[in-house]
Amino acid sequence: MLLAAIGSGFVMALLAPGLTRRLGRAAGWVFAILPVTLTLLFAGAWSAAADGAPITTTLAWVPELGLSLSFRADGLSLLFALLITGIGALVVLYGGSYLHGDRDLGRFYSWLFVFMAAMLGVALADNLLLLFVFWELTSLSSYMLIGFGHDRAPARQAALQALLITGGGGLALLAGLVLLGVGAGTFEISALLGQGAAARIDPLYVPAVGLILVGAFTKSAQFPFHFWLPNAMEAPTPISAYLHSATMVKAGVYLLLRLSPALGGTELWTLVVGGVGATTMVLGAVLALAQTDLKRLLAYSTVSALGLLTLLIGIGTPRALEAAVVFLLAHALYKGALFLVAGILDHETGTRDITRLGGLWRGLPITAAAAGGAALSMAGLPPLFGFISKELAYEAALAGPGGPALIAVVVIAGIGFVVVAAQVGLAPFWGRRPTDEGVAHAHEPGVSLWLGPMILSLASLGAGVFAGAVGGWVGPAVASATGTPVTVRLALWHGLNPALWLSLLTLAVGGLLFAARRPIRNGLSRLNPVLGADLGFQAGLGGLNAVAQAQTRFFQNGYLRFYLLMVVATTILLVGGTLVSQIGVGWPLDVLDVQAHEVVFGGLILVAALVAITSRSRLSAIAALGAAGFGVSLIYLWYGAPDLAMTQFLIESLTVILFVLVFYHLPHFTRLSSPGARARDIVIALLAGGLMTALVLTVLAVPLFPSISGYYGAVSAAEAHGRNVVNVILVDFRGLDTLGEITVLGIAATGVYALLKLHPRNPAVGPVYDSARSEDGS
Amino acid sequence: MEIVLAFVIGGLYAAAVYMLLRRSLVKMLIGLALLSHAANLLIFAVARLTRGRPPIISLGAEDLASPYADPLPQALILTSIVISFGVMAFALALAYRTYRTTGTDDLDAMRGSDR
Amino acid sequence: MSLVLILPIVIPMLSGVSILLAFRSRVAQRFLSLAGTAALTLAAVLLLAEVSQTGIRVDRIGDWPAPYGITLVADLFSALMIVLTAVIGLAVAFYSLVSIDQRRETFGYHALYQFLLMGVCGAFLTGDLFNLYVWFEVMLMASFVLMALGAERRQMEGAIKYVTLNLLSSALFLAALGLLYGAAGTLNMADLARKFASLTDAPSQGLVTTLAMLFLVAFGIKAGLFPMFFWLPASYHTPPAAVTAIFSGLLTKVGVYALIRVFTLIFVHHTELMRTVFLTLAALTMVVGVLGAVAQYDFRRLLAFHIISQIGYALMGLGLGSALALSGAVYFIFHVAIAKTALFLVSGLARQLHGTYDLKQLGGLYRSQPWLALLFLVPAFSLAGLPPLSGFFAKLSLVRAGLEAGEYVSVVVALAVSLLTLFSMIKIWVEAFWKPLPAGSAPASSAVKGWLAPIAALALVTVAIGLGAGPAFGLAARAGAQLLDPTTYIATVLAEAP
Amino acid sequence: MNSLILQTTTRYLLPLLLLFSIFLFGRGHNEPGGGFVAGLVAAAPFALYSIAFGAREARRVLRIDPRWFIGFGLLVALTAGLLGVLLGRPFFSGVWTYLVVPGLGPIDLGTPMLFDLGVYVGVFGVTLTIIFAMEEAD
Repeated sequence: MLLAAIGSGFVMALLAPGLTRRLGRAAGWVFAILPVTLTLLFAGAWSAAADGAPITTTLAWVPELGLSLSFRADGLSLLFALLITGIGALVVLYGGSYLHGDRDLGRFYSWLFVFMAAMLGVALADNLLLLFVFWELTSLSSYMLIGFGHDRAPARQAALQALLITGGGGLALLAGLVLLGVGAGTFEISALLGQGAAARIDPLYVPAVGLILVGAFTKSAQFPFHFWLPNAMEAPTPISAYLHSATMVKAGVYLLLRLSPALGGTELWTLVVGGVGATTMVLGAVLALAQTDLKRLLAYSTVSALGLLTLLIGIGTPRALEAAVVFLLAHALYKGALFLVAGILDHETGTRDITRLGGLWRGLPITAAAAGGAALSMAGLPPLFGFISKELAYEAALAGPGGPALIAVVVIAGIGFVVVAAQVGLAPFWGRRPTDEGVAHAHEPGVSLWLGPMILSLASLGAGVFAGAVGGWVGPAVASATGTPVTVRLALWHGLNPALWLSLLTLAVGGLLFAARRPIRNGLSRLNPVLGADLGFQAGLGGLNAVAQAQTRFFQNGYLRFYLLMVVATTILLVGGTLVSQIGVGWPLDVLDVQAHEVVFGGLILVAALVAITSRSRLSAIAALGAAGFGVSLIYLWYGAPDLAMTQFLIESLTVILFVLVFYHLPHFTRLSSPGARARDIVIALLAGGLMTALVLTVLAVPLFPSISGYYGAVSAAEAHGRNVVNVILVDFRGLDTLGEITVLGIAATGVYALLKLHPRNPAVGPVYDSARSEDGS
Repeated sequence: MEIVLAFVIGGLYAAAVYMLLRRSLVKMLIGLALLSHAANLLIFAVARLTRGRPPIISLGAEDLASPYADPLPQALILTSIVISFGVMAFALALAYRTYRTTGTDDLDAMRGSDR
Repeated sequence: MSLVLILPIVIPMLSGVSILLAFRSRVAQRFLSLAGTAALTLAAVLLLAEVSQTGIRVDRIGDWPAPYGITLVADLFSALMIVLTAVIGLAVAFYSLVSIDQRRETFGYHALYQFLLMGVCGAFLTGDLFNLYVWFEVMLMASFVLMALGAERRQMEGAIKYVTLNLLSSALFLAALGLLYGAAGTLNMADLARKFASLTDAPSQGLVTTLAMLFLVAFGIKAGLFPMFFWLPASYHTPPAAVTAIFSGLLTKVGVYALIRVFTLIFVHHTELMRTVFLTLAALTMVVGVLGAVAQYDFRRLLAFHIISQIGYALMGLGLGSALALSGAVYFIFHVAIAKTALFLVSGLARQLHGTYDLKQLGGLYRSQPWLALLFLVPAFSLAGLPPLSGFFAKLSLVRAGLEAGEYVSVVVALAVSLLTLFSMIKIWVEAFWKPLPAGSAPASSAVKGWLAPIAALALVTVAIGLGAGPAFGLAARAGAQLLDPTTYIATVLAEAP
Repeated sequence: MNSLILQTTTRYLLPLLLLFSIFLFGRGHNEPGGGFVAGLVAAAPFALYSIAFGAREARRVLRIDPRWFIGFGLLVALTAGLLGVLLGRPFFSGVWTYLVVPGLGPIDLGTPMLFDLGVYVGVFGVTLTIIFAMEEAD
């Protein structure tokens, strides 16, 4: 069932472009059927998970690599799955109207469904590597969706940035997961959780956890990787709501929650996860204050929220994990709603600049109501669900290991939420209505647009009011994160405890800051670029390009002699180095065995070669080359190889003729190299020659095995019907070599013929090239 | 004798490498030709030399009379000579066409495909 | 004896020769080319099925016993490489029919293409080192001509470098062979393996390792390892796209194949030294290659540099040397050849549409060619190692093998390079597909339906070996196990009881 | 090269060299010689002819496009390899029979010799294709 649930998304992705064209306006409503069905399905699986017997599916995929198709729907997985499909249904519906008439709507749905399926995969996978497969797919579909408006350069750049950051983190994650799996001896998550993996993979724990954290932090936009998320607001707003606030960015958080029973609880974990979370949280809260764009404002506050989640996971007490799960749910509900509201405002007024918005409640009363609900939840006011989650977070901080500093940073985040909530959910609808044409005449959108935020806001309210029920409901999810069964009791009223006082403080300070938002914004906007790791990223890209260009210009410089030099030098180093270090050069042979005319033959060849390379005249060089060849054939003749001698002699003659025929057309020799280059080349050449001499001597000095040739002498006449053993080898024993050899000749002849006859300016052969198809780049 | 040949081979390789490193297309071709001589001679030499005893079974005999020159390297060299010939013929044609197309035999001027 | 072993050599040769004889009829040539590659594909699948079911197969050519005659050997690695050759060969043959101009056809394009396949298949199947040299030469000679055919200026400039460096490689290979024969007196790979395994004294092992280095350089040039790859980016972007595509799919892979073959079978001494050398070269190759790609703004040149960085991954698998690493290398080679070929075919089509490979002048293809966009994304993301495409499993296996072996530097490099790969694939995507077509660029030309089919076929293979990674990787794993323990190979070739 | 001596010599050399090439081919299996060398020798007179009279004239004397010999030679060689396969034996297996020539006794005939013939024809075609094309280079 789980496999089918995920697979259905991918199938839908394939069908979406065609269906979109057919369905027209109804597309959003029809497409929403799938996520709604899935939501019901997952809701139905809840009781099994609550009973501690979650639904599982396992299929083999690539056993050699430890990758299997195993899925498991426990409490945490189901909580995520429900968020994905539930909010997914609203976004699918919303997107149809939001992008109505866009020619790329079909592609939008395709990638949206790919994302949805992949995200479900992340949530439900019970195999580390399988989880990674879906993890990467979410990065990929996110890339495609951020770059939806790819005609504009900023969209392309933002998409690239998001992909590189999450993709790079993904690679770290892969290494970390493999280390973990290899160390623990299993890649199945459920098998891993129960066994105290942290201890088992002891020497590898630090690198494994470090790498996994990098993966989680990039995905969840933690400092110092946070900057991609605000830039990703280039995506259409439904995408921002869905991927970049409610679901995908929480994948990192999900992973931390998922693995925290196995890997958490160590000092390293608390310090790093908690520290990074706290930093991100404060940074996001502060940077949000500098924004005027609705979506960027929301994005920075999402960064802050993700930081809070990470911090809570870092604290790692059952109370903190409970707070994390509850806040995760609360945040998904209100932030999703606010993003969708931002989209409506953008859609209806044509601007997202908060300084230009105001008094819109008259035109958009329903939207204003939805926005208000979500904003109050975000600000943490009772009776909304945000209030409960904030109280829990404060309680966790109060009981946590960090003392006043920890409490302070959590409160700062809370204050940030209040300010952002007020700016996004309240300010645009109340107050003075600007004279701006578009804003003044804005009116309520169609139901498919406001339905989403309205449902989410009502959910925030409902969850707050019926907190007790919700508490029972998130219990299994918290249990997955703590690794032990827990009972979660949620209630609006916790008594007059410190958390409540902190809440009041938060509201008060938040209200003050909201009132002073303009001067704060002006002050901070000067700070913004300095903090933006964005600049570092751009500088990194620039540096990468510069290094790449420089090294390529150096190595691939176009000089053939440089290329040859590198190869020869490599040969000398590798082969010569091994020869010298492994054996040393042998010198075993009897010098006295040398006969006088052998020295003469050898001398003849060497002198001829010397003439060939020093001659200033082409013809004498060719003649000398021929002489060297004839010298070689004399050696063959002298040492019992008449066939070789004959062939070499004939071939040499033919080669000389060909050289003459061709050189007739070519220019005279000229001295082109500088004396320095010549000297260097002479040294290299002598080294290369010396190496070959040394190799020959060494092989002669260290004979390993006798030749197999005796066999040929023995059977050549009797079985192969020939007495010339060389010829019999050529046409029989090794006939296949000869077949290849004459094929080479045939190809060469074809090539010679083609090179001499076929060229772009020869009008005699066929039509002249169609210039568009010429490969010359002209 | 192998000692003499070892140095002849080294000398041929050195000459070949030196020519390959020239800027002139024509000289490079001569380098390639020298390279194949060197390689063939190397195969011949390391298979150990036998003076004047070709591997041909006398008429009526069943077997090669020892000592005889090793026939296998001879067959290999024959194959290699023939292949080198084909390659050389092609290289010459290539040089001709290259010169005709680019108007120069200076290899340093042929960097267009690397830019 | 096994007839299926010779088919991958005989079929392309027969097609090539027939095309040569039919040099007056273009239609016949085109038909023969397609029929030949189709038959080759069939034979390749048969071969793989047989090897997969019955284990390593040998065919003693001329009925002479090993090691005296030449033996063809097909283990799973060979068989997989043959299938790869056939699949790519068929796709590019089809692409050639629509994209290669009439003049190149008249001057033997299709025949050369078949001979190229013949050489590649021969190299994958032979169990004899000198025979390997011959197949290398068949393949090289055909590639030389294909590279230069058409004789445009860029082509000639590239071809000179391509030819010269590859000839140097051949000369080194030949010298290495001569020295090896002088030392060991045999050329049969299994025989060499058996003999070298019996060496125990230091000087003998040292000599073998020295020769091994010579082979490393010779094959390294062909494979495109740092610092010997320069011929590749200098030339691969100069001939027509179909030629670049088949080269990229097969040629460097033959070099890597040869490296893997001899270094798992013959040269198994001094594993620590070789491991260090391989992993160092692999890391440098990956980094230099991918940075080269990052620096490019030309569709094809960017892809050409990536060939290099990907060779580094395959070499990393060889360097790690564990069963998983070798399986990963086998799977990687297969995956990358398919994906890369597809990408080159896409680049050719982009150029056909807008008349240029320059990414700055391309644009708007996502809108104008949605299918092409999809067919680019699949191999491009696969290359970048994104799941669930084939490249992910290749990357995962190498990363896992590297971490298991404790080679952390290699793993870090591999992962960083994979991010840069993604970066440069995205660059193509952004420039050619997302960005609107710049003003002044040529508007899209004629219909291109026929061009898409071979790309689609290759993209499907990528998806299939990704989603179907279970059986696909299982096959690679069995191939890796055969490579890791060559005793069966040796025994089968030399017809001994194992 | 318009040398009268060369032209005259070439005319006489043509049949002589062709005969010599057949001799070389025939003895190749037992004595130095063989298809490759014989093919080169057979091509030599035509090559000389093209140098003496020009490639056009040499092509006329040869009548058949030398490229055709390449394909034919390769085909013969491949067929020789495949004959063994037809008899259920491995690729390139030697299949032998003998021919009784009056006065000479039995002569062994086998697929390796057919293969050598393919080499002979192929090399002949290759050499002439190359020489003619280079002669004709503008």
